Amino acid sequence: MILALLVTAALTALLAATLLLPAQLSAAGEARLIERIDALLPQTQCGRCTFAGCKPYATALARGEADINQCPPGGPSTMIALAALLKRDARPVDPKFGVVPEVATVAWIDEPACIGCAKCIQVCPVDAIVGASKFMHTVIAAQCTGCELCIPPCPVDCIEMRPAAARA
Amino acid sequence: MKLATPPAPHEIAPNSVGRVMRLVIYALVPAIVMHVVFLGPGLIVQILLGVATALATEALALQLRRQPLWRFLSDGTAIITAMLIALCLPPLAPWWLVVSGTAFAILLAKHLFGGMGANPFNPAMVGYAVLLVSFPAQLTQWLAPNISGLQTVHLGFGDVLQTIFSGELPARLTWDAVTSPTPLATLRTQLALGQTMQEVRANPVFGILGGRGWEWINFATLVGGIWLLAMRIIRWQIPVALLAGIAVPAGILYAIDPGSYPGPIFHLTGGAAMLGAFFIATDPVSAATSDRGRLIYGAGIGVITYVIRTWGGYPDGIAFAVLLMNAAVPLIDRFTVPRIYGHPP
Amino acid sequence: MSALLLILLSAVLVCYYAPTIPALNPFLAADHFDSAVGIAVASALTLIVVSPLSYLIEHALLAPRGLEQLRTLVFIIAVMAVAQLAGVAMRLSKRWMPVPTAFLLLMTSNSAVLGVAFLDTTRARTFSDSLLLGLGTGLAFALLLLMFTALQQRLRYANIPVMFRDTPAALVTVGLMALACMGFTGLIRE
Amino acid sequence: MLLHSHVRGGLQLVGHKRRSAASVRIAAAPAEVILALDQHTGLPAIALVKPGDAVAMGQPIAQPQSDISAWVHSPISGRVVAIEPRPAAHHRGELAPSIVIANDGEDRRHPANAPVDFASMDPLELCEHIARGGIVGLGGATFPTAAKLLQARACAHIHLILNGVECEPWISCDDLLMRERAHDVILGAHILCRSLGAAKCTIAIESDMPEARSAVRAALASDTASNIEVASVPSIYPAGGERQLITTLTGQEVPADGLPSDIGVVCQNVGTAAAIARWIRDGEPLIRRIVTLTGSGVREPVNVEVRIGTPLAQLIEDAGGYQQPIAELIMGGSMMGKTLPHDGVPVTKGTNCVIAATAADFHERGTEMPCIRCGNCAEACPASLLPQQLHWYALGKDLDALESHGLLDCIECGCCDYVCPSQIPLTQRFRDAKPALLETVDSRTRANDARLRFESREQRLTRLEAERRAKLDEKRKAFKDAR
Repeated sequence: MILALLVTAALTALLAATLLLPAQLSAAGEARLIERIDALLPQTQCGRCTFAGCKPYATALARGEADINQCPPGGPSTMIALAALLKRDARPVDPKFGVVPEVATVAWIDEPACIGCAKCIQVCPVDAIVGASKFMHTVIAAQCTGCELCIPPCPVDCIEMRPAAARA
Repeated sequence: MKLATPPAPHEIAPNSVGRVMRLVIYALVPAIVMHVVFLGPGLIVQILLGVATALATEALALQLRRQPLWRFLSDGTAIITAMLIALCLPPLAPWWLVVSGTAFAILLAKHLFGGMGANPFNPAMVGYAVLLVSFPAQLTQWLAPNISGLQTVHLGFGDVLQTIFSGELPARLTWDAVTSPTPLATLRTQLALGQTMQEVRANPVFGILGGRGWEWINFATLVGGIWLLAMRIIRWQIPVALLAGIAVPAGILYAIDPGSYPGPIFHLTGGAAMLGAFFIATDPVSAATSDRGRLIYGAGIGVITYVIRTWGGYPDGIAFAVLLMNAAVPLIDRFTVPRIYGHPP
Repeated sequence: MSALLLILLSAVLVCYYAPTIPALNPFLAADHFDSAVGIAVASALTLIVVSPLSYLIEHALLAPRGLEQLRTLVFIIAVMAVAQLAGVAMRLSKRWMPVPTAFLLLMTSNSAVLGVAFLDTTRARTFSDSLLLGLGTGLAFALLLLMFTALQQRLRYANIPVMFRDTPAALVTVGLMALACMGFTGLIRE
Repeated sequence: MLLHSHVRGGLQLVGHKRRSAASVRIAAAPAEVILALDQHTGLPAIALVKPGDAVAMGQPIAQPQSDISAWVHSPISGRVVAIEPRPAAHHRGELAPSIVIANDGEDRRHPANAPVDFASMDPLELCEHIARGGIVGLGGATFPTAAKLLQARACAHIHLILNGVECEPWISCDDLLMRERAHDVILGAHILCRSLGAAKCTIAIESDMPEARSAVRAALASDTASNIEVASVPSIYPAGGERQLITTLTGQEVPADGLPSDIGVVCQNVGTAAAIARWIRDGEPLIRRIVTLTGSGVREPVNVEVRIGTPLAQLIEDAGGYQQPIAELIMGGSMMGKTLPHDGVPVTKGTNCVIAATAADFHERGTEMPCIRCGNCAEACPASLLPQQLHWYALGKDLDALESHGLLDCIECGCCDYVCPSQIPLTQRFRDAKPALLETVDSRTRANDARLRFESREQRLTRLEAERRAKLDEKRKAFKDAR
């Protein structure tokens, strides 16, 4: 009887040890998971998911601190890919975070109206706006992700979103 | 002037699925003739029954699925399925065997998966395997080949019809008198009784290469198969790999212990190896699709067939081997995509 | 032999369906093959280790002390530990998709069922027997799971009659695979 | 020359080339020419003339707007009538901005076009001069030749291949060109070698063109330089595809995402070489070309040398007109050519062949059946693809599988269509599936780019923040110390 209890206890202790093991090793696993999630995100860096960019959102997803339906630029396809990777239920993108765009857009600066305040340059998450203070600015269309972050800071409302030109 | 603007290419070779299937049917003719010569006219009745069932069930399935009836009935795929099932059954098998087997093949193995071109399993082999596991007794009642010394009684066409449709032999005959186990079945029972290969081979059912009579049927099948190769309807990879998959292990074991294992020639001519290699495994829909994949697929069928024949519970294993490798085909296809031009190996 | 294969096939079916049941969402199969590879590798690892381990527990730990009645309990604990370790190994490797935690539980129960089946239905008389058995079952399970997943992927674009889509077609597929496995009847006389 | 390998796959097709094998006929200059501004690959050219301007033959009338674009010259002398959208062959009869010139029948030459001595020219200067001749690839792709030369100039030991392998059925313009103007081709080869610094040049000719081969050999015999050789290539379609030909001749494969120059090869059409020779030797830019006019629908199948911009209807009139009701009018060969809705389009620089096909010329496509995975297509595919699998994935719009099975490596040669027993229009399916896949691949590249830029920005911001803090700390410390 006592022997039986001892054997069971010993094995249970072993099991507990293996259950604790993943916690020790989870950091490496988490970094890999974040990378995998990040690879699925559209990299608009728009922050509509309420995080500061795609990578931060990926980190939050990996830690279970965010839901998979928070990325409007990625739309349903990104959501489905995330659901498959994270083994969560698919659900439509929450309109709370923004509308899923129908066509890809890029920012366009009405250059004559630009006063060269450089505010948009500071907020562009991918350095796609060039120009210097007091000089007019231009969006490098090929590098613009269409995040729309440059629109609110513009004091003269000279930035608008235009459909991205068809790329060869 | 207003002309039609179809897309390129404008040059198309005159070819059709119907033509391909017709050629396969022609290629089966030598085997059928030899079969009838040695085993009597039962096969013809079985084929007619099977083809009628196949066309009827195919029409039913097409009707239910709202598919164009004539286009798919005339492609000939259902006819081939029925012919292959009939070729696998004993010539005197009761009519409901071929009918139920063919109906099962067409409805469950073919149309349930989306009809022609989409079935992952070879319909004929599904039909046959279902019959084999369900009615093993009926499937062992093979006729003795029509060769002096083997066949003791002669069956007329009337006798054949009566047997097939009533399931009973004419009163003057008994099953023991008309049937004889196939060479592979004989081999299996005799070896199980502890006889050596030499003693087994002394049995009158065996000929120079394989079973008497059966050698000729297999030879005729091979001729038809080679004609299909020459007509470029099938490719060499599957038949060659399949036959090698049987012959190589057979050769190795024969070399080690000729007393207990029959040689490769016997294995190739004794059972359904030829039919399997040239007509069953080469069904393109359920076979692997790249050159390398076909080699793996064919070799897999050969080896599994040999394993089942030698150590398994059934005398022949082609049907099961084909179905097992059918299940593996999508996986094989996934890993045998050829290197594309301009891509690193 | 064919009985064992049938048990394996049912385990495959459970594995295939488990991740889709909560969602019942066909989109989930999007990268199913990659996750299936992860699950197959992890399960194979578990089975390969579990078989000799259970032999050792039985013959080195329980039998000498007359504790055979504890076999099932101890065995399940051991399987859980091994499955955990396999999950950790997957997480650390760079090649395979990590197996989600919920799935480890499923893997554990699968392995436990299979393992108990070995213990009862086969008499692994020596340690090397149990090693071989574990290796064979692990590889067979992985192969069957991948075969089934690839088959399902091929069927995804087939024009299957509406009432047979998804689950019915998958069940028929498994049925036909089982039919093919019947060919191995009598291969190992038990 | 020893061939390294045969083309993989491919088809042996009936050529129908003898029909149009009579000697090249010079077509009369038309009353009006229509010159599309975008008849070459790349960006459209910008018109230099206005309606009402008088132009001379060979005068530049439109200039390139970027590196990959080409000059357009007036093929006749006369007056610009209009600059307006006109139906164009390369848009299947849809409109393209064009310059319309009325002929005054004088053929006054543009005085500024003069012969040059290429041997004394700097290679780079020579490339630029070739660009000014409006020369583009005449095999049908119309890629600006000078751009191709400049791309390849960076590599050493360039092997120049002149492509005289007209593998597509019906076309015979290059065959006739080599038979009748082998000296032009060889002069062109010398010029191209000079501009590229190429050490070696191979003229590839199909094995079923013995007359062309002996003509080129004869012309080479009187040539002093010995770096040009002739290779005979088996007449298998598509042996004349650029990548297939390079592999046949050199045994090397052009990387999927690269250019022939990546393996030190530059491939040019023999017609392009002859056009370059005319520009350098005679000062005549690319204003005319040889076009094969064939098919059972024309009375006299023939090769004609025609001014670019000549309306197709007039060209067919020159060949005796239509003789039977025609079913299709194809620009190009029968495997890759484009069908035209009517003959009201002009000849462009890329027009190598016009087939007026009657219903009897081609076998009618049968009813489409499901794919039976027979693999005939995979056997015929010159790119080693598995069209049967691609077809399956295209049905399911499975972009990942389409990409991994190499949809983007499909060269749309049509071999799979030709052999398919199920009569599936595979090539068209693949053509339709490509844009969606390209879009996905493109957005993925852009996402990767954005990720890198985002990460480098983050790093920069963290660094700046750290520097700012360090400075602040220093100031605080200094303030403390001062107190």
